[in-house]
Amino acid sequence: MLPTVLTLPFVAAGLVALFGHRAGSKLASVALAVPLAIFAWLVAQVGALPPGGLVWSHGWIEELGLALSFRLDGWSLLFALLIAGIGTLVLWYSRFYLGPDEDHSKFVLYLLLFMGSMLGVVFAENLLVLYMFWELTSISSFLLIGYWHEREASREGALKALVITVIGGFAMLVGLLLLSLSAGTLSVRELALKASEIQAHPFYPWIVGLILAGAFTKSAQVPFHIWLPSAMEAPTPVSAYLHSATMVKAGLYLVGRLSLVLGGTAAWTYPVVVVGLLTMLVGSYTALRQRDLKALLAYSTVSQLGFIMAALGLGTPGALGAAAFHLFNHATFKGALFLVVGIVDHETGTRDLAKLGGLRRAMPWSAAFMTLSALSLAGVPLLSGFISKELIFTSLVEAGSLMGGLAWLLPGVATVASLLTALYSFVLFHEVFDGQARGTTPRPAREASPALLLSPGLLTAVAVLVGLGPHLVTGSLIDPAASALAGQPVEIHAALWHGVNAPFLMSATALVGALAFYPARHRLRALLERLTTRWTAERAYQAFLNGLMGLAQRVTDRHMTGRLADYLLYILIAFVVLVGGTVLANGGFALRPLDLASPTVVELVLLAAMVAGTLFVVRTRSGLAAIITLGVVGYSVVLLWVHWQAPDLALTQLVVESVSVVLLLLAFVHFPKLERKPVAAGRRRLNLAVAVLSGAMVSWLSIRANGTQLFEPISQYFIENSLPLGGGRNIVNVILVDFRGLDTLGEITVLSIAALGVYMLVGSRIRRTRREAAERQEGEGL
Amino acid sequence: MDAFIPRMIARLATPLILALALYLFLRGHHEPGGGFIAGLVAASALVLQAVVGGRSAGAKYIPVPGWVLIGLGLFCAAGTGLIGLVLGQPFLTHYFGTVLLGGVEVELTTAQLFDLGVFLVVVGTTQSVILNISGDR
Amino acid sequence: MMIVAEVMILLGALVLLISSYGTFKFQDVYNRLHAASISTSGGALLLGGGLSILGSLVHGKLFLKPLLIILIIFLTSPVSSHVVAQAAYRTGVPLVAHTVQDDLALAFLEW
Amino acid sequence: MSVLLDVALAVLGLSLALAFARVVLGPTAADRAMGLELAGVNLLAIMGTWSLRSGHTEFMDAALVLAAISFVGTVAIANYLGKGRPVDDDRG
Repeated sequence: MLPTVLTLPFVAAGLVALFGHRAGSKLASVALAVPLAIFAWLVAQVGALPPGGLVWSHGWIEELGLALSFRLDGWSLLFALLIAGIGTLVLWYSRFYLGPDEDHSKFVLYLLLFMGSMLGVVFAENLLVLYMFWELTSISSFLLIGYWHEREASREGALKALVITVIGGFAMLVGLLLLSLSAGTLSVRELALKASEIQAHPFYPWIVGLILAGAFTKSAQVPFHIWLPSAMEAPTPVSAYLHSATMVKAGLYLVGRLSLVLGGTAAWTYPVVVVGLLTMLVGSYTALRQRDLKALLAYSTVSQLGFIMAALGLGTPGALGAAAFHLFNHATFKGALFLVVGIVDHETGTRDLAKLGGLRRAMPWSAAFMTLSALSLAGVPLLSGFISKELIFTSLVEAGSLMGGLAWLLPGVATVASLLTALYSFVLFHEVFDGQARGTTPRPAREASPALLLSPGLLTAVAVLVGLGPHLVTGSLIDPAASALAGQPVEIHAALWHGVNAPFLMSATALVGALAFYPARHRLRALLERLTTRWTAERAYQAFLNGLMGLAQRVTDRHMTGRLADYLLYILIAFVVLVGGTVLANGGFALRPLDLASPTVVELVLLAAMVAGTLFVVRTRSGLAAIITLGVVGYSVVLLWVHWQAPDLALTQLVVESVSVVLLLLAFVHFPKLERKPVAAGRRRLNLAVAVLSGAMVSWLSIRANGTQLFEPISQYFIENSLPLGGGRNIVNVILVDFRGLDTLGEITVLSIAALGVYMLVGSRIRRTRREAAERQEGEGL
Repeated sequence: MDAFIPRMIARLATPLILALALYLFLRGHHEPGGGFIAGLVAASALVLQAVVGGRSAGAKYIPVPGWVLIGLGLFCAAGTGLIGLVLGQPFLTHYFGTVLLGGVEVELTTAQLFDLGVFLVVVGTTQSVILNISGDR
Repeated sequence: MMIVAEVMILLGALVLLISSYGTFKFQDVYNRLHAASISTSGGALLLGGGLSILGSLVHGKLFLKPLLIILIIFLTSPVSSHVVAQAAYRTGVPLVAHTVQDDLALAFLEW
Repeated sequence: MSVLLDVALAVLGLSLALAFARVVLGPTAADRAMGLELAGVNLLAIMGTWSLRSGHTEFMDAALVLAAISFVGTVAIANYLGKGRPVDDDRG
């Protein structure tokens, strides 16, 4: 069943690609069936999972240990539910969000493609299969961010997201390969059994570093977080789905999945926790500074991801459970927030806080959803956010106690960050819906259609329900997920009220502090503005990109001079240096007795003719004379073949000679006269030296080649069975066509590519000159 | 007066050269010949037409543009390879046998088809290069 | 009979030698073309004939391939000399100093 | 039998050398075109005699092809000599 669930979105995407444009805007609701069906099937699996999880495997390339193997266990089920569930809601929402004239089929196609690849990531049991789907998500996110490709900002955002996530992904690939090398297997399950062996392996620090690089870039941790805010150029449903609920959590998924394999050591815990908390802090205070609602939510997501990453990094069963729970909650309330912001944008036409305000009367339902979700984000009691945040605080406090002197550091940073989070959460609903309207919005605010409100409503309902009755979700969903990660049964006791203890104090200080600072938020924003704009990851990214482009430009300018002679020079120098070097290195130039046949008179005469001809070709000033003399040199080579009784070679050489003379001539006539630019003396000497060297190199190699007998010659084999096996007496042809058929196939493909190349290069140039000539004619004709 | 005489002779010589090319192609398996050489010879016939008759003649002679020939050739070559695959043998295995064709015992071999592929690619390449350089399609 | 064939071949070779040498004796292209065309007519005939006779003697059965070569040469070489001469004239290769009369100049004008 | 053939081959070799010299020295491009044609014919002759001399009759086919091909070459050269852009020529 697992593979069918996985291929369903891709098949649907295929169908949409083929027939989508006809369905128009109804397409989204039709395509809804796919995620809904998957969601239903997944819900049926909750609690009914066999102990090791649902496994399905099909051999692909056994030698490489590469098998298409998938596994559905607690942790992947949690993610799959989010992917399918929120996917359904987002698809429904996007039907009303996208204007009638926009290309629905393309949007739904990309969304389905993303859903399939995301499911692939969470189901993958084989590391390489996981990587394949991982890159597929990057690609589909690129397509979705750049959906409004006519806008410059969308293209830029899409590119930035792709560059950063793909570079990270590449590092991760190397990490995964090292991991599979050190453990000898690609399957995650077997890796878990060999954890100790891997952690003792010399590759281990590299593995951790590289894989974390992939996870941090994907989950937008500092300093790679800059792509997420610029990914907000995507339509809001995409932001809600990819950039808050699912795709950015792939990094968390990987860190969780591998915590059993790589976790438990200082090399793993410290970087993850530190980066996580740092991201949480940076994300929260940058979010506070934002004027655009979506940017604010983007930075808030960055901060919350850091928070969950830190919890995963701790690795204790309690922490893993708390992380899973908060991950679930965050997906729901953040998804709702994004969709409501989408509604505000859709109805009022702007997302700028300065212009919004006092919309509660006009948009009561949106205001309610926004307020509830924002409060849950802030961690106000009686809502889901509060419970999972408390749990993470508990594990932070426990971890802090282990660190002795710095016990206060982890909880301290978390509290400050939560204070800022609460602050911008209040900003979210207060500045938008309460108070009086500040600026004028492009369109008068009115409540969105109920259909549009449905998705955020459902998500908010889930947040509230889980807040009131956490056991609804924890027992069946969160605990299996955590136990799948910890490798041992995990029981998190999530209750409405945990009693007065350190975590509660942290939450209280955060909330009270936020309320206290709320009136002073403008001054706080100004202060933060001055503090943080000096050095930002953004500028580092731009500098890196521009530096790279500049370097590439300089190298090309210096080499691509447009003169064929230069290119030939580079090739020959490379040839002489590389081949010469290696031959020199292995003592190839040792003067061993050369068992060569003594040359006969005929060969000497022909040799003289060839040398004379070539000298003339080099010295002559006229192109035509050079071509014709070249033909003559070719004829003397033909004579050599005749002398050595090689009819096939003679025939081929002959025909090639004549046709190339004619083709050279054709090219010659059509291109500007070969004016001989005066060649600087120094350059002339260099040309001579390189020519002599490469000539000597080639002759030495050929002499040496026929001298050495590394392997016994295979010609005997061909002579014997060219007739019985190949059915032909012409051994050369039989070899060409039959024994070495594949090489010939390759050669003729290369030939065709060359022909197409000529067509493109030469054809376009001639057509252009002809067009210019035609224009000049018209000009004169006027 | 311009290129009248060569054009007349070319009209006579071209079929001769093409016949020569066919001759070389058909006996490729036993005596010197084969797809590549035959292709080049046929190409030179084409060149003759293009040179003498100017652009249009060259194209008229083989109505199909160059890259169609190339495509056909590649298809032929790869196709014969697939036959082997279909029959469970590794890619590009060839089969040969003698067939009675009109009373004459003719030896047919799939290698000939592969050779035909090479022939077509060579002719196609020259065709597209020449017509291109001489400014036609 | 064999000797006759070999003598013919030798004679043919000599004719070719004479025509190649001839191209050095004449001053301008047009005369040299005369010299060159000797080889494609007389030389080819002699040599080709000798070869086919020798071939048929050696192989026992009739060996006509050299005759086919002669046919091709007879078909193509006059044209190629014509074309070369025409091209030379068109690109303005000067006639040798003591030419008496240049018929082509008149025809050349109407082009 | 072979003595006369060898002499013939030597003579043909000499005439080929002369043809080569013609191509290399030939002042005008037309000379060179003619030289190439001449060299072609000589090569043809050598191949023909050599095929009988050595018993490999395949060279005869090569000669056949050469006859046809060199015609194409010469016509192409001559044709483009006149038309086309003034091909830079060190006209003697």
